[in-house]
Amino acid sequence: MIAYALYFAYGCFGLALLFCLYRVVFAPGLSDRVLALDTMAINMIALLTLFGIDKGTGMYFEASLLFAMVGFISTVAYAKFVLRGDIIE
Amino acid sequence: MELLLSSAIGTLTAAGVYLILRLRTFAVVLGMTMLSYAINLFLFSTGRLVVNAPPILQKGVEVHTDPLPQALVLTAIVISFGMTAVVVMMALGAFIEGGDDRVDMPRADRMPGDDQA
Amino acid sequence: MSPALIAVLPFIGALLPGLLIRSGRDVAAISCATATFVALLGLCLHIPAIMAGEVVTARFAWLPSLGLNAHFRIDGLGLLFGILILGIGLLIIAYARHYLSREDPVGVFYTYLMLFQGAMLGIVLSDNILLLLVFWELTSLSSFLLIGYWKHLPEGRQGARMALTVTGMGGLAMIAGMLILGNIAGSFDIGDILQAREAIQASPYYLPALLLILLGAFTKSAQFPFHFWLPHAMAAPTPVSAYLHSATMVKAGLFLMARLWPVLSGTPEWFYIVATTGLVTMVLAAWIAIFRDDLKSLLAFSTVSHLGLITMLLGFGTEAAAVAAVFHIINHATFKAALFMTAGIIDHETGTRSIARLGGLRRLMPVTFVIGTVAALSMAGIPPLNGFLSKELMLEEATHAAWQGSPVLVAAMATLGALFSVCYSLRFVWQVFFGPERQDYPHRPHDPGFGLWCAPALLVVLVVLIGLFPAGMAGWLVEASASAVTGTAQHPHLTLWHGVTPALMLSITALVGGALLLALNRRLLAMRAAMAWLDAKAIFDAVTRAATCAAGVFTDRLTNGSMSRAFAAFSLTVVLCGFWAFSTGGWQGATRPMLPVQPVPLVGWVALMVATCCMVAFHRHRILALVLVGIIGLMVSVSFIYLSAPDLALTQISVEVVTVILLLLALNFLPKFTVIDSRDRKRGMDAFVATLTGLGFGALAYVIMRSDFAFSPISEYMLANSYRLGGGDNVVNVILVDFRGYDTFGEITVLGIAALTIFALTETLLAGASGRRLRNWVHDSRRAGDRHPLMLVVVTRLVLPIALVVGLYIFLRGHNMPGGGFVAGLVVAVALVSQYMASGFAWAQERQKINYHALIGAGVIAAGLTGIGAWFAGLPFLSSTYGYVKLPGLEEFELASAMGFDLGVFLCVVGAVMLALNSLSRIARQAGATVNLDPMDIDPSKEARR
Amino acid sequence: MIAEIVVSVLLVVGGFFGLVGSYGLVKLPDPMTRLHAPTKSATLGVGTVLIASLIWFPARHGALTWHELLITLFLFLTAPVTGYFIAKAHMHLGWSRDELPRPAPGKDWATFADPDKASLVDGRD
Amino acid sequence: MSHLIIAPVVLPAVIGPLIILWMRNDLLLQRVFSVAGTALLAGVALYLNLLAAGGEVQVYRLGNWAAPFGIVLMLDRLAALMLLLTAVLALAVQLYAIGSGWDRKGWHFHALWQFQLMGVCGAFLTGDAFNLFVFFEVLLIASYGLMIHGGGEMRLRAGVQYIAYNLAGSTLFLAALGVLYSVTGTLNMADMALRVAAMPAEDTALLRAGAVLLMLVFAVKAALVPLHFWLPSTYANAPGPVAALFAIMTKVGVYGIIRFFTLVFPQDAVTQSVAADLLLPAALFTLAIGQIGILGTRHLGRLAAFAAIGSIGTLMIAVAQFTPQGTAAAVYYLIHSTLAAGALFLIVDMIGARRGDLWLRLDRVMPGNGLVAALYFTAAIAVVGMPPFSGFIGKLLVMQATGAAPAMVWIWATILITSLIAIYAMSRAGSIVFWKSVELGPAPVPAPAAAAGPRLEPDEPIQNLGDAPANWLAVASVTLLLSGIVALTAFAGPAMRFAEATAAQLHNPDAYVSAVLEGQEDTK
Amino acid sequence: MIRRLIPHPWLSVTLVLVWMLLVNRWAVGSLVFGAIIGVVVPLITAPYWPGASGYSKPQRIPAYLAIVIWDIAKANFTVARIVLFMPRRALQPAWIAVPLDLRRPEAITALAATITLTPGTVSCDLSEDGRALLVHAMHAPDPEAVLDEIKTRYEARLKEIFE
Ligand code: NA
Ligand code: NA
Repeated sequence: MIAYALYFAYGCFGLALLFCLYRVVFAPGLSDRVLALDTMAINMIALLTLFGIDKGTGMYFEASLLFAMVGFISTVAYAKFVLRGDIIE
Repeated sequence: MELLLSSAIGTLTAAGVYLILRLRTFAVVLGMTMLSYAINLFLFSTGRLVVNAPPILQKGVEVHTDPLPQALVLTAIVISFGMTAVVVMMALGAFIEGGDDRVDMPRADRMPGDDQA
Repeated sequence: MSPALIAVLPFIGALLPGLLIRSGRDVAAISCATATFVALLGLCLHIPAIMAGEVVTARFAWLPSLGLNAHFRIDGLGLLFGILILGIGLLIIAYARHYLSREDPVGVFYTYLMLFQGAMLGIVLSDNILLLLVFWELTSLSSFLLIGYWKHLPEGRQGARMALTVTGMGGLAMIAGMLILGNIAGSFDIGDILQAREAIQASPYYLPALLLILLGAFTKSAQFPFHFWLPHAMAAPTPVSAYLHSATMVKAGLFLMARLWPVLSGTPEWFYIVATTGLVTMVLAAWIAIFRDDLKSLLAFSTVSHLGLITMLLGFGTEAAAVAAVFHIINHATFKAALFMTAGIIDHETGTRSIARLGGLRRLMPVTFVIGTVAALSMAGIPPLNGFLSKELMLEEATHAAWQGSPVLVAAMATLGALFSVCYSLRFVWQVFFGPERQDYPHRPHDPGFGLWCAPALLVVLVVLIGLFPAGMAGWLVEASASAVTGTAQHPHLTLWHGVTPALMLSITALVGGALLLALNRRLLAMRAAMAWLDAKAIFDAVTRAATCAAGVFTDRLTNGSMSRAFAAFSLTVVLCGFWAFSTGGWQGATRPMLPVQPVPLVGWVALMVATCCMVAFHRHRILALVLVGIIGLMVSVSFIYLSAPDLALTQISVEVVTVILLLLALNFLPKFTVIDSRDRKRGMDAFVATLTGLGFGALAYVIMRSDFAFSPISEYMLANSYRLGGGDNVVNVILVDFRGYDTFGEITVLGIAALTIFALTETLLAGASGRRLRNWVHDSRRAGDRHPLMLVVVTRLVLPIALVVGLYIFLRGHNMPGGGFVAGLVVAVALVSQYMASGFAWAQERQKINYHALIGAGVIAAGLTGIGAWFAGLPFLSSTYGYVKLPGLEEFELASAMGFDLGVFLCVVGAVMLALNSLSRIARQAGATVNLDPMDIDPSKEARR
Repeated sequence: MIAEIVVSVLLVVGGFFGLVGSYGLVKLPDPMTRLHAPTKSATLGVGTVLIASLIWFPARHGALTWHELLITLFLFLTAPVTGYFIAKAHMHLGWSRDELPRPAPGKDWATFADPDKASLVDGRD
Repeated sequence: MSHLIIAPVVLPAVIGPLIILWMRNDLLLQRVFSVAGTALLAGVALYLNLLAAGGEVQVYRLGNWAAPFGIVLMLDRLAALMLLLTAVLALAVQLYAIGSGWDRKGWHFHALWQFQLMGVCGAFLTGDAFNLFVFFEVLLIASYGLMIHGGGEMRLRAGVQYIAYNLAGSTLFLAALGVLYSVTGTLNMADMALRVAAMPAEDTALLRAGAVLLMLVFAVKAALVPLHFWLPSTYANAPGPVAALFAIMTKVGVYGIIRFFTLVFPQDAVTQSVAADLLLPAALFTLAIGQIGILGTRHLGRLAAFAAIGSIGTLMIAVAQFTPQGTAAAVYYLIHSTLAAGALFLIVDMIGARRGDLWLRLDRVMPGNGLVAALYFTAAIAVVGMPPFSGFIGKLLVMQATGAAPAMVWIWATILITSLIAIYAMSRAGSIVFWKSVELGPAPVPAPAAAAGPRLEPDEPIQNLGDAPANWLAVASVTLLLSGIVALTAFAGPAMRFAEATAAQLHNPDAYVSAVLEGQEDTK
Repeated sequence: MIRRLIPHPWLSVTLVLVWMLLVNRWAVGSLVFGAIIGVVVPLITAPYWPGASGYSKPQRIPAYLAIVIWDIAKANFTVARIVLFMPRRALQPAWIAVPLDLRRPEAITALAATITLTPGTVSCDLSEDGRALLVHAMHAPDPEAVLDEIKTRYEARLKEIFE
């Protein structure tokens, strides 16, 4: 049962990734794309967690944590760039 | 899987090469970034592909992927980061000094300016 | 005296003027003269031995493995030339002392002159053809300096360059020729080569060697068609012309032909090349000389003509001709040097060398007149002067020579040459000394002081004496040198009167014809004007200018500063060479099965491919391109995780975010969009190159992944011993900090240097003009109102400490789990950056000053010290150890010395990243940003407290 | 078994919300409304999956790992800020101050304030 | 195992950070420490030469790991020689930098200098292929910093190109190493040599591809045509002393080719003459393009740069023979061309400082030029390979070494014809610069006001135009380099004996391999 | 002394917790090490967090968290419904200016975060004087109701907790 649930979740987040990709490619403005990128990182964390459940390993936790941090920082950086030009002022 | 990875390497390389053939520094830097992704994947792939066998010793786990290419890639990532940082800074400096971000050397590099004659 | 010492003496002499010049001009001259005299004396001491048929040698090893050795020899030929070089050199030194003016730097002149003398002497005393080459080229160089001695004259510059180029060309050809010759003979020693006549002439390389060597000889001796440089070398001061261009250097070519005569001559090739060239040169140059207005130019072409004469004689290949050649070398040196000095005196005293402005000097300068006339008559070949003697011998030999079966051709041409020679000689005498006195000389002419005329007078005395008593005066020298040239004992019978021979008839013809020709001079001048277009200098200039221009255009077009050309060349070279190498080797086909493709990785692959393609398509929109870089980086690091490389993923993703921040900082100033400035055609070509490279690289990766290792990789040892010997479970980390810690040491150094470079560049930028430009920077985009939004500041107050804890965790766990000093450093750096983003760099720096320089230095030193620490245990650099430590209250934990190393990595990474980002943001602050006093723009609580 | 059911349900729910969040990114009509979908659904989607993992490891491997909780907390801590910044970027790029309600008469939203003021509250320049 | 083997790396690696840590703001202290460090390095290098002269290959096992698992440093004659050459060049050029005041035109000159030495020495010493990459990067990154030292538009633009190109080169390096690892499974050069030798002949495609890619990497560093485009603008725009130091950088590429294609892929290996087939034509073109460039350029700095390219061409012709005789000639010529190029760049810098610019034009006055002119002509003679200096001997050696080559006619013709071009070009340049026509009158002293706005200090001449005497330290350093050339000429016999011994050692790699892989009882 | 050693006690507690979660081992040794971290790290970051922190009524936090979590769960269903089923034209987005009674930055942040994490609303900006919060509602036929809910359901509670 858990296997099917996993496959379902894999499928959902994989598809979600594609939706994000679509929004990165076809978007009216930059902020949409940044949003899509942020969402992509979050979906990736989900996929990584699923992978960890699937393989029964906690080896990928550090990566997930880093993805979360990096997603946050880079989104803020992109947005700050749009807003101010200078991200460290 | 091998086909996917090698096609990705090829595409990243092609993109990188195309971008470094552009005439502005920023595009060239982007191209360098692409190339460095490509080379990192390439170097990594020389250890051959294995799924879920990280080279971290654990009880009861026998299969490990080749750790050496990974260590090499790590070194390569760090070095190319340093290089990229310098080239970005230098491109910025050239832009501020020269007023444009062209990559090509201006004619004044090879020919004396007429104003000085 | 050792031949080597004799050869070295002039070089020692060359140093003296420089050392003694403060003592005055005379001291310089006397010191040089002394050196020359001593050398001459040393040479003369060997005369008895040489007359006895001995060869005096001195041998020093220099570069034995090449065959280049300092081997010297004095035989008859060397003696002859040595006496000429040193004897005339002595006279020139004396003459130049009085000739040069007060403004001329005399010390430099004498230094150059002595350098030249040494080089020339070296040529004639060398017993090794490679050594000879060295001196040969040295004469070219020193003559370059001498010709260009008067730096203010453009003619000097051009003449020097021309001489160097032409003789240099010959010298280079000779290098090849000599190497071939030496390799055939099996030795580069002249003594050995002279024994190898059969082998050399039988060798298939004989003709190439001959041609190459002759090219050297002909250019040096100004043989047609390389005769043009010599007259232009006359821009040199007259002593130089007299020395180099009449008596010595131009005779180096003749010397070489004479030196190698025993092994090279006697073949049809030799005859047709050498004799014909000599003949043509003799006639042509004499013809030209008739019409020259400049005295020195006339003498120069006459010299060319006489050199042609001697060349021709050598080319005949008979022993008698060789004797005649040697004799004429002596005679020509005496009268021509005298003539040059005469010309110099005239120039010196009248202020002009133009024949058209001279005339009637007979009474004004009687001494000069006598000297010049006697020498010129000798040049014309009028008895009883020495020029007559050797010319008779020449004509005699010419009558014996058959050219392509025609017995008269050579004789007729030789007579013609002699006729021209008479003509220009008489013209020299007639138009300079005779005729009415003029009133328009630039200076009032009178005879110079004794110092200036004694040298030519001495030579003229020799001219007469040799003419009258040839056997007594020069017979011994001719005998010795001719024997050396021919390799067999010669006993030439030199007399003034040979009886009525065909040669005498030809001689008389020449004399009469020459005089007649002079009478017709005016009409000839008109004729000559009609063919003035054939000016070799113009051709040379045109050729060099065209070559320079072509080289300029070629270089400029090829190396035009285009980066994309450089990259395209790089890419194509790599792909084509790689493909060639691969396809010419064997590949046994795929040996590894493929991993199955799962749907989710496929999605990742799609995302990566789409993002990459979009990146290319949208790269002009720079911020968008950066967002796409973010996606690509994310996908790449996820693939690392999927393919069992968590450490790589951590590093890749954290490096990527720092890179993006860096690029954003730079992009703040750079244009936000890339303009299109390449044409469709270029883009098409670029796409082609890119695709080709991509295909090649992808294919290579595919082949690798489908092939097995040919040998078991060394990493198996690492997997097996990582824990046992390195004390860590994370094999990648153990490799990084232990197995290959030295790599990592280099790697953090790279990072540190990168940051230092960025810092240094920033400082330079801020200090200079760009600093001012930055202060007046106008931002190209509208900016939002708040810089330090409250929410970000508040959240960062939590995120920063948490991130530091995470960094610490990653650092400590790295040895056994994914992580390590590098990633930890990046995490901490990113956390600090987030603090700076939230509250601004200035505020944050003010609150807590972190010395990033110190962090970098400390990091590298910490890593280095960990490595050096091993020395104290007698172990190599970077040897590690580990153990388990139990502290009260804490759990037992592992402490590896490699962790000290990792700490160095950590510090260096933090320092480098922060220094780089700090530098970049300083540029932004220079560009007019004000500094905040508060961590956040809006703080309602502050207002409430008020 | 119960754990397995719970985990399965959580996975399905998480997957569903993750998908919906990203689908919203595609489907919703304008940038501001699109902003709502991922910041919530994706956050909860991932959160649920992480909680599933939190339950799964002790149930299956007998070892409790708290890592996932940490990630969840971190995401919940940072998501509002990313949303906030993206919204501000939207406003900056695509909206004029007249299309928005005013915070107070004569006052502006921070995004539209004078960009060169050193500190907004202090009013220093 | 002498710990001094690693000293050439550790010494600058410690001095560099120390300068950053404690002497950042004190130039005098930096100068003293840095020069002392370089001098010490030269001493160590001398000692290592004596060590290597014994003929035994010395191994230093870093981290005490057994080869091929850890990284080893290898000291043989070639490595020792390169170290000494580096140290001597660096010391002389460093004195020039101090004497001419170049080191005060920006930050961190001395620290970067030390790191540069660290990189170069590391590259020469390592016996590990990937470690070679790392130290290439160390030397490159330091060279970036040095190259743009002092700033200025052109220098920065050239710097961008230099970095970008070398980044591509580094990428290629990684690719080559990846390919080689993927086949042989090792990174240790000696081990790789063993494995290559044991490779079946029908499975050589990847190996050959890897070898060629690696060769191209070194060719980039050596500036071999068509991978030379980065060099002219880089060298012409780099600060004079830095360009002079870069004379050793191209040699690192040459070193790489010699090392790898005598040790790992010798001519008789399964990879066959994969390098020589490509190298020789490239070398001929390099020589031709370099020498034509000397004639074609209108800038003295570029002239020196093209001369450097040309010398690489000559050098590579010798290397491409892959015979003991060719290699010996290459070793000799390498020493010569390093010293000559270094001297030429310094002299060009002196000219620029006195003349205001380096364009080859007749309307520039160069006052007080006697000494500089003499130095220029000496260096020029050495560079174009005229007697009496070592360039001529080197040229003879190269020609003699190629006398039996199938392409002998092409080689000799190229060498000789291009020599002629170079002779003409050098004499032309020299006579334009130094023998000026007084009729033109004194040219205006280049006024800073002529440029747009005040200029950065580095763009201004180092010394005042006019009668300023040459800085004695600067002149002394140039003289030091030139006397090196004289010594190389006078002691050509002993030098060549050393070169031949070096070549013999290189062409008999068994000793090298066994030194690495045998007798490792005391290691982990 | 304690104040200077532990400038932000709640932060220290958080960090100890974070450390324990990270090392994933509930042992005394880890706790001791965590405690060290909990003291040292806030000291390092203290300069970036001037002024005091803390809560006036921390005991009300759990109740607030429960409300928020419940609202988040609810929000996801609401949003899911809107995303999946509501036609584009039927959407009625609205901008809402929320006047703030809160003054402490931490409190305002908490409110803004809550708004963003709960149904159909995103906090977008602060006014330049910090006295109003701009909120965007995805589908708000009645903006006043949303405003009311924010004020009463969240802001009032936060005011108690923080001020
Ligand atoms: Na690690
Ligand atoms: Na909400």
